[in-house]
Amino acid sequence: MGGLAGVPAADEEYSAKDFTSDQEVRWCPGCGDYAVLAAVRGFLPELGIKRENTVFVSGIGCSARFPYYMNTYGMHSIHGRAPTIATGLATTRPDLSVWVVTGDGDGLSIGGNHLIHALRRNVNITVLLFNNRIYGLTKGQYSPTSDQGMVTKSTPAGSLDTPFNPVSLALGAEAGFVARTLDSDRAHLTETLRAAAQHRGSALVEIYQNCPIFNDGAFDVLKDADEKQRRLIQLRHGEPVTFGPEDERFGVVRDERGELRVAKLAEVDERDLVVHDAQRADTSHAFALSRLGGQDLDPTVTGVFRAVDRPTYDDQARQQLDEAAQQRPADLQQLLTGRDTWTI
Amino acid sequence: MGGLAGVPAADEEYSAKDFTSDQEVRWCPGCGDYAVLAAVRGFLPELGIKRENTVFVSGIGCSARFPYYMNTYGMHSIHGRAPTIATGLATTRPDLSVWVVTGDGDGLSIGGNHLIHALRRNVNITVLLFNNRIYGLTKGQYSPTSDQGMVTKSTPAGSLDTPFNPVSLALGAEAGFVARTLDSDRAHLTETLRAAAQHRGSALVEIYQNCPIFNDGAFDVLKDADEKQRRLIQLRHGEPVTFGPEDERFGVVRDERGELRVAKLAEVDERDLVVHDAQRADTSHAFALSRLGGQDLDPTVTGVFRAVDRPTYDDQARQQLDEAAQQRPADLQQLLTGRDTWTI
Amino acid sequence: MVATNGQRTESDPEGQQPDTLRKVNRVVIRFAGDSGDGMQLTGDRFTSEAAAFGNDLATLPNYPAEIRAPAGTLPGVSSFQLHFADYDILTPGDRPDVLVAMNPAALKANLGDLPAGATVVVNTDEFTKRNLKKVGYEQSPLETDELERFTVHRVAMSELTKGAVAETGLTRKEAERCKNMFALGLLSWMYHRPTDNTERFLREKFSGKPQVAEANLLAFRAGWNYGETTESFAVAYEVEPASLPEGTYRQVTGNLALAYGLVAAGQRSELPVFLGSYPITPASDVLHEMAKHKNFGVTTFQAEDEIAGVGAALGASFGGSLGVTTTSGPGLALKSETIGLAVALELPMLICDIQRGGPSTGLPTKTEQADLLQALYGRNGESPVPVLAPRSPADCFDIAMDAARIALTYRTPVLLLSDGATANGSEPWLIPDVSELPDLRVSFADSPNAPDGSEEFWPYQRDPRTLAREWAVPGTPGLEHRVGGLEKLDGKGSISYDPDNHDAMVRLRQRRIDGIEVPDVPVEDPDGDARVLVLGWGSSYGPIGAACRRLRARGMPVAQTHLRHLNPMPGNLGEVLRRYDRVVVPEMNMGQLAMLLRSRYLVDAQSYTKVAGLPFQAEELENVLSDVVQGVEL
Amino acid sequence: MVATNGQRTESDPEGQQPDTLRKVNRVVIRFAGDSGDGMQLTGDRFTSEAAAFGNDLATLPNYPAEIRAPAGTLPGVSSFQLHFADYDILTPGDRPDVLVAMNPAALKANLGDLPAGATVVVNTDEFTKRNLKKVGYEQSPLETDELERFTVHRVAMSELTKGAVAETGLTRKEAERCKNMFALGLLSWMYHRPTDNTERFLREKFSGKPQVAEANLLAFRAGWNYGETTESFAVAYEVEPASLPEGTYRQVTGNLALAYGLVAAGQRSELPVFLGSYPITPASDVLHEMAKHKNFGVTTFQAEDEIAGVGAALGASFGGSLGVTTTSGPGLALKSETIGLAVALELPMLICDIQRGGPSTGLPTKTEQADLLQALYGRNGESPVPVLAPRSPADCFDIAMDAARIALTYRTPVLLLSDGATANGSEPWLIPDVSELPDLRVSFADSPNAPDGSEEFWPYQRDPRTLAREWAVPGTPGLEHRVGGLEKLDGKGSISYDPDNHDAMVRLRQRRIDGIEVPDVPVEDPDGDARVLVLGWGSSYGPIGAACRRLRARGMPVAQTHLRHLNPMPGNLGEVLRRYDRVVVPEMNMGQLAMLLRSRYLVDAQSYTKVAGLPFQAEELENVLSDVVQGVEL
Ligand SMILES: Cc1ncc(C[n+]2csc(CCOP(=O)(O)OP(=O)(O)O)c2C)c(N)n1
Ligand SMILES: Cc1ncc(C[n+]2csc(CCOP(=O)(O)OP(=O)(O)O)c2C)c(N)n1
Ligand code: SF4
Ligand code: SF4
Ligand SMILES: [Mg+2]
Ligand SMILES: [Mg+2]
Repeated sequence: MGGLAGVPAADEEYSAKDFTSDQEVRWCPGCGDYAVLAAVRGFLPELGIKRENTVFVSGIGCSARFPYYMNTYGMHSIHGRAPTIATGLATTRPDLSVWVVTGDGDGLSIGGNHLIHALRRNVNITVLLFNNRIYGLTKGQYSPTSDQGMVTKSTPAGSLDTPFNPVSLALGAEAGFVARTLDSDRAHLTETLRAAAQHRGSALVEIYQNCPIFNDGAFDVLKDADEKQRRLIQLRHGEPVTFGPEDERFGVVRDERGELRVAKLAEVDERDLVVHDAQRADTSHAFALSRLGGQDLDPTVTGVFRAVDRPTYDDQARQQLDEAAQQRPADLQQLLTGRDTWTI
Repeated sequence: MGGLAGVPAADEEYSAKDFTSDQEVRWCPGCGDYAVLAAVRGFLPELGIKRENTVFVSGIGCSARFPYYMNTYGMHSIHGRAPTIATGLATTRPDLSVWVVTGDGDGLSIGGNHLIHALRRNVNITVLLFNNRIYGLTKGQYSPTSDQGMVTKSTPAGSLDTPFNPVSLALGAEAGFVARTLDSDRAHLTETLRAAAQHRGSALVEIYQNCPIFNDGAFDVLKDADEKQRRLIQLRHGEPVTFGPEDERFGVVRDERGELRVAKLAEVDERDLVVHDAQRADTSHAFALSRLGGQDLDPTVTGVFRAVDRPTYDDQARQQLDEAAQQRPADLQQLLTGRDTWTI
Repeated sequence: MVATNGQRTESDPEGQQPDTLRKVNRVVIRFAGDSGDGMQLTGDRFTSEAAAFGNDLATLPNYPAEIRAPAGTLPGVSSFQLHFADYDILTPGDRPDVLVAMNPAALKANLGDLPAGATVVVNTDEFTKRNLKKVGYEQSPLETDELERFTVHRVAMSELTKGAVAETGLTRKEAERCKNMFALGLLSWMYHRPTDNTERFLREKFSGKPQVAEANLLAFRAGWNYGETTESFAVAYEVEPASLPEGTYRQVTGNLALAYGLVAAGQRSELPVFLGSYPITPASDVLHEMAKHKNFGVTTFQAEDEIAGVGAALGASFGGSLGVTTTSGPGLALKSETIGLAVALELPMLICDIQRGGPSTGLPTKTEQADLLQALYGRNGESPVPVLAPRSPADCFDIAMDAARIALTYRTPVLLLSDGATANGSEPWLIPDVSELPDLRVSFADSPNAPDGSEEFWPYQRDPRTLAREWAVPGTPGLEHRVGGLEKLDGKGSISYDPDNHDAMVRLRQRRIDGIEVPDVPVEDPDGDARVLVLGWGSSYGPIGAACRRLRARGMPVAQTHLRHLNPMPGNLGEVLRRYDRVVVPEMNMGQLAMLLRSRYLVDAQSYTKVAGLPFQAEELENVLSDVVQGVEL
Repeated sequence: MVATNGQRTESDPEGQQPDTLRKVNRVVIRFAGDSGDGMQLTGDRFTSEAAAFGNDLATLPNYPAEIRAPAGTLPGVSSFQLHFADYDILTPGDRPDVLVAMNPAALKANLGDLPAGATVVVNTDEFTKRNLKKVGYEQSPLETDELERFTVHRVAMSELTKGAVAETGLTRKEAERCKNMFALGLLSWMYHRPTDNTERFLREKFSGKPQVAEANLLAFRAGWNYGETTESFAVAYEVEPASLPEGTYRQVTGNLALAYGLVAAGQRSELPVFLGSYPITPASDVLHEMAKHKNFGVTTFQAEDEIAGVGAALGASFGGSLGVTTTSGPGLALKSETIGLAVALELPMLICDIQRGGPSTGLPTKTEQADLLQALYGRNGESPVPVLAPRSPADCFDIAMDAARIALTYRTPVLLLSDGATANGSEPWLIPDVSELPDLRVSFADSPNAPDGSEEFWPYQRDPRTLAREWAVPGTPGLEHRVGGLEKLDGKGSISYDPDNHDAMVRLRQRRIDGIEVPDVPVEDPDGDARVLVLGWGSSYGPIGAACRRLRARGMPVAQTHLRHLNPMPGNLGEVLRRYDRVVVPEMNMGQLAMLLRSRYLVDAQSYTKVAGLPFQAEELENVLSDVVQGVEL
């Protein structure tokens, strides 16, 4: 069953414009959020579901303004809590396509617990995590994904803690679908969103997003044509994991100790290359890929790490309701009366 | 630097009795918490640190009563928040050995976010997670580690969500030290606590604990002599991962796809056995071990999954203070006066 | 029986005649034992028997915060008090006429509450040296004169039980666990109770374990027979059925009635009910109960914490369900930010707080009324919400329905304040006729509503009478809109930082809540000559009412009124308050309602407060009030 | 200059004489532009100049919630208002005498606040068709009669700036970004400001980018020279230094003063300070500032959320630090459960809430006073905490010190309520002599204290005067003990479910807070003949004071008093309130303090409320109060 099963099909063809609300977009010039917004607006029509059955729920942060700009139903809720609201909505409304928009602070700092529980619970929602590695809206404090040692308003002597790797965290939290993509690569972003939307269950899409004001250039190495080729791995299900420029291809192999590492393609046996399988039941494979280069973006693994189906929380919850209704009619008078009564 | 560096050494030899407070222990008869309490009381003297420099902080739950029974400093705080309190305490007091006692509800449900952040941040605290796979104190609702389908007070038709694997979750959250042990195996419990106490940084010890009242026998297969031999893996750093009864030994090997699996020792080449290395920088190894048998306890991996040193949050925070103090004297008058003044 | 508390037996006004079956009007029994002794179940069964017999009744369970404190210790004592009568009573009773003490700890912990002349039934088998020592008895109180003011029945319950169930082949330990049924049997005989229900109950409860069922039945009957045959119990008592209003009754606890009210609200509004909750004493049972009623379209969601519970409920409300969340004080604190969001979103939602002893973790299994101000003000900014409180266990049903009415009509989160005593206490409930329950149906917006004819949908366009905004649920074509926690332009609903709009919206939200229709408060002043008014809210209704009855019986006029709506307050309240020379407000807090009344009506309302984790006793209020009444009469 | 608001220029009482340098007593300037135009910096620099010159001053920044809303739009307008004078002033001014408008949006958004006769300086280069259209101007207001009531100076600031800095070789875009310094230069000339500080500041700020530093300096000087040389600016003004009390002054914002107060409290108590916080507007700057002072033993911890922030602070307090947490309303809501724990633990801790517009996310960058009742009551159970509020930016320092005194002396969490206007506003501060600051040293317990001579340590043993319990920090031999959120036995501190103990403990916690020593409240009633008292709290001090001055200047007697201690209230307050015929309580909420006063003192205090996200204007309060004063005179 796909992620959108149960959502009514559109009876018209939408364009990006149909998903554009009348609200003026208020991000800073050059903010990566614009690119994601454009990609989402452009991609939603292809899902072929009714616009009115689409809902965006966000927390608080720059990225959390997202729902205002979408001509769908939406809620700009409170900091960190969007997954909880989406859970209640998705559980009671199988006919909706429910999206959560969150940031690295919103989703991983204050909202970390809701995120990991939503993933483990496997509610049919798609979470877009805009990771700019900084608190944008509150003007530049470090976030749980900021580089260690980063000097920010709240860490003038440098931050101290090890950042989360959102993909690893999600996998450790039993997520069924985890992917990573980039604000600046519209095609890859769209492709990744497509896969996420098709997945039934909780899906996490980490989007590296540039904040030109408070953390400019955090992902510049992935935008520079040369560097990008040297660093960017795009996972493809069923294919060996290779990357790099034409003249110097790399591949991912497993070393003697069982760890993944990057090697020059020329120097390894093709048969030793790790073949990506997003559907493996054992999360270890996806996890190992998530550890290949991390905070330093060298390399940067993108694409769908894991896409494994299992029954969703909301489908099962509704099924329990249906079964109960079949077994016992909803006779309120009988319920209230119960069995031990007396009459005066 | 060991976990206890900075904590003053005891000038007397303690016994378990010295760590026993005058409070009557109030768990149900047969509760696994008794065994853990006895083990901790018995083990603390060997650390050789001053009793008064030991602090236990807990949240709320049956297990959270732990501090009352220890003749040390202690705080029985509120539900889920013990790691936050311990963080403030450990950061300001390098001379204390700070322990957190939590449950599968306290630490993974309401307190999940604090736990993963404490682990990533690497504050020098040791977290004992009493996992009885149930809410004890509130009388038997399912917890984030309960079996799927479990019928409890709050899930009369069976629970729906996938449980967390606390070890996987911790590893996904960048934990430097993660271990698992059993309430009923005093020797292993003690050994594991010893390793955790020696580790400098956040350490998580998951303890499988029986709740005879609301989830009796959850870990019985690990207590039955035969079953235990068949299922229980005790990781040892530097040794190949093998287990099983004398007459039918098993070993963990890596299959063609790179996944770990259990094989009959007789049927594999000894050289193909996975050798445990708790100190690997790449978390993938420990993570893969954590996926070997999970909720079904078949097999059950115990021992220290990962023990990797990295600078702790609190050491670095104090260092920043020291450095600042060396660079700039604490001249309050100068601070208040600042540079732009005028006199009337 | 020496009747207590001014109640006299009917057939034996002086309490002398040594009869075999004697009629009494009311009895208070307390079963007390170790947490592991099954006292709650025993009390519950006896309650069912009394209910089935047609008595009016009220109950008060009392148990420790530990799941099972060490056996035989004072902190491990669990008790269940039951008051049943042949007339309508108001409280679970101040002081037990009969105490069943299953061990020395139970005796010691409860002795202080007994009036002289009370009956004490003890399980002598547990009065061992070891057990006596555990609670600090040097010598057995059964052997000293400590109990001389009471009628004491010494029964070797453990041994008798073991003997009675020997034939079932249970182990001694298992056999002994049936001793609570022995006690129940004995008391059932003493009070002439019908036993069929209990026998049926035991068979069903242990239907999977016939051996255990049999043993419990045998123990129960052995207890009954023990009363019937031994010399020591010369007298049995009878409490006739009460003459309550006509109709069919059942017994309900507050939490059960609350759950039923929520289910009924869903049925009568024709909306799915979504309960997002996180377990916490004493609210968890509402979640447990609701989880059983999936066939009524009730979804229950045990969230990862309280914030997620209320968040999910709000999400469900946004989607067109009746979102509900249940909790106790510490959980309400955690939910406060999200309730503030619900205020800004103007969506219906019910938040039920079953209050317990505070502050902080406090006394989790005890009762208190100290969350009123938290309910009213525990959020950032001006965020008014309606607040209601049931006055008794059965009233929880009506309050839940009324809370749903307000939430749905006015599109607002509503706070319902129950408490531990109401939640776990029980009383007979006149089962309502479902067809006569209020109609709570709502209509969702289905078309554009912009007053400027623009064919837009304006989510903050309001009903001029209720000031409620339109509820347009996702999936409705053409009404796509966004809501959020930032201040919004009235009508249009877009984000607005305009100062005047903000001021207007703050006042509008206040006006909407202030304008909620709530019934006038009735005053009970039978002779119309009272100069003192007693006003309470929540679970103090029973003891206040009982105290007033006692005063009136003593010829002292006193008026009583009780608030079920705390916000907004009934329209006639100011006038009512000003009618009296003195207003006394008993509360199980430091005077929270009194503060509100004083501020709003500038009336010198006087607090009487007790914050001891226990309900008021009728007797203590009688004393307090009689002093006040005598004071004004001077 | 046409002076406004009843203030007349000294040298030119009728405002006619066309001088070249004219003296005025006070000026209100508002710099307004796009969020990207650097208006906050510009205002800040001008403020520094005024401060350095010795004027009294007060400021009011105002900026949008978006980091950077779309350029040129109304929501993107950012402004900074500054009031400076040659006497002690109380507010940032109601209405600007001068508006600097960097684009059409800035003009449109602020025009409504200008009094007739005000001066408007516009950057004509931004009045393009496109920009005009963005804000809905059909025709340029510079070409219509829309501005005819004002003196308008049209300056091509962008072009002039670009020309001035051309030599630096910056790109046109970079060059244009210096136009705010051009504006600053022009205004500095107009008001005869010293420029050294600004020049030094610019060199330091851009020390890493000498080209940019040079460009900004050139622009600044170009602005100055433009004033000096062009015909259109015929007049410059002078505001003489104010005659404030003698001493050395500096300028502080409320958040800076608060941070300094916390650092000073650590120094004077000789305790390490631990700030556990989570960023939130408008509190984040306190965290940022504190993070700079590690050399004072200040640890700052940016936690994963508000709950972790306060939890860590409490943990640090348990360990013997001065635990502090800073937040705004939504964060306070989240912290409430943990504050309740701190109440139960009786440990010192400071919780600073910088209030902002609510409910929910509300108006995050605007000011409000609507968290008072949340601060007092936003926790489960009876959990009293002291509450203090600064009355102005500089007062934050003293309030922080006093809050620390209370927390440390009485072993209690203390709530400090600042607000957005206080936090971001600034004023001159008479720098205190550190050696005269209060001594806040505490002594930790170091030996057994059991009154029964048992050589035990009883953590809840109390100081008979303050009722504070002993503070024994981990690491102290022999005093090992456990604390927690469950109710505990007074003295001994072990868990206690005893009803009487609970009641006693609830009352004891209340009595401890009620007994905190706070100074009597002073009343300002210069002639002693007032019949109306105005009472406020927090940041309304300035406008209330200014309004009172105006009334008195009009011969209308009015008394003013201001609460800095909200809980407990000053001992003389009841007596003060009863002295007057009328009590008026202006608040930026729906009447929260008024409610408390009415309830506590049964005084018919009247609310005047405004909840618009902006401070009161002196003028509006003048009108309100003059009506009241006239009313009582009748
Ligand atoms: C309860 C609460 N705490 C704090 C805040 C302040 N706040 C708003 S957004 C934010 C962090 C934003 O960071 P992120 O989620 O990374 O979003 P970004 O702005 O970078 O897109 C914070 C701390 C708040 N609004 N509410
Ligand atoms: C804020 C809050 N929410 C809920 C509770 C109720 N509560 C107490 S302990 C607990 C769960 C206990 O489960 P666990 O952590 O697994 O501990 P155990 O009792 O099993 O040892 C809950 C829900 C509470 N005390 N406080
Ligand atoms: S602050 Fe950063 S993330 Fe926020 S809108 Fe501006 S550029 Fe984007
Ligand atoms: S309920 Fe379970 S976990 Fe709690 S004390 Fe009893 S046996 Fe132990
Ligand atoms: Mg971010
Ligand atoms: Mg548990």
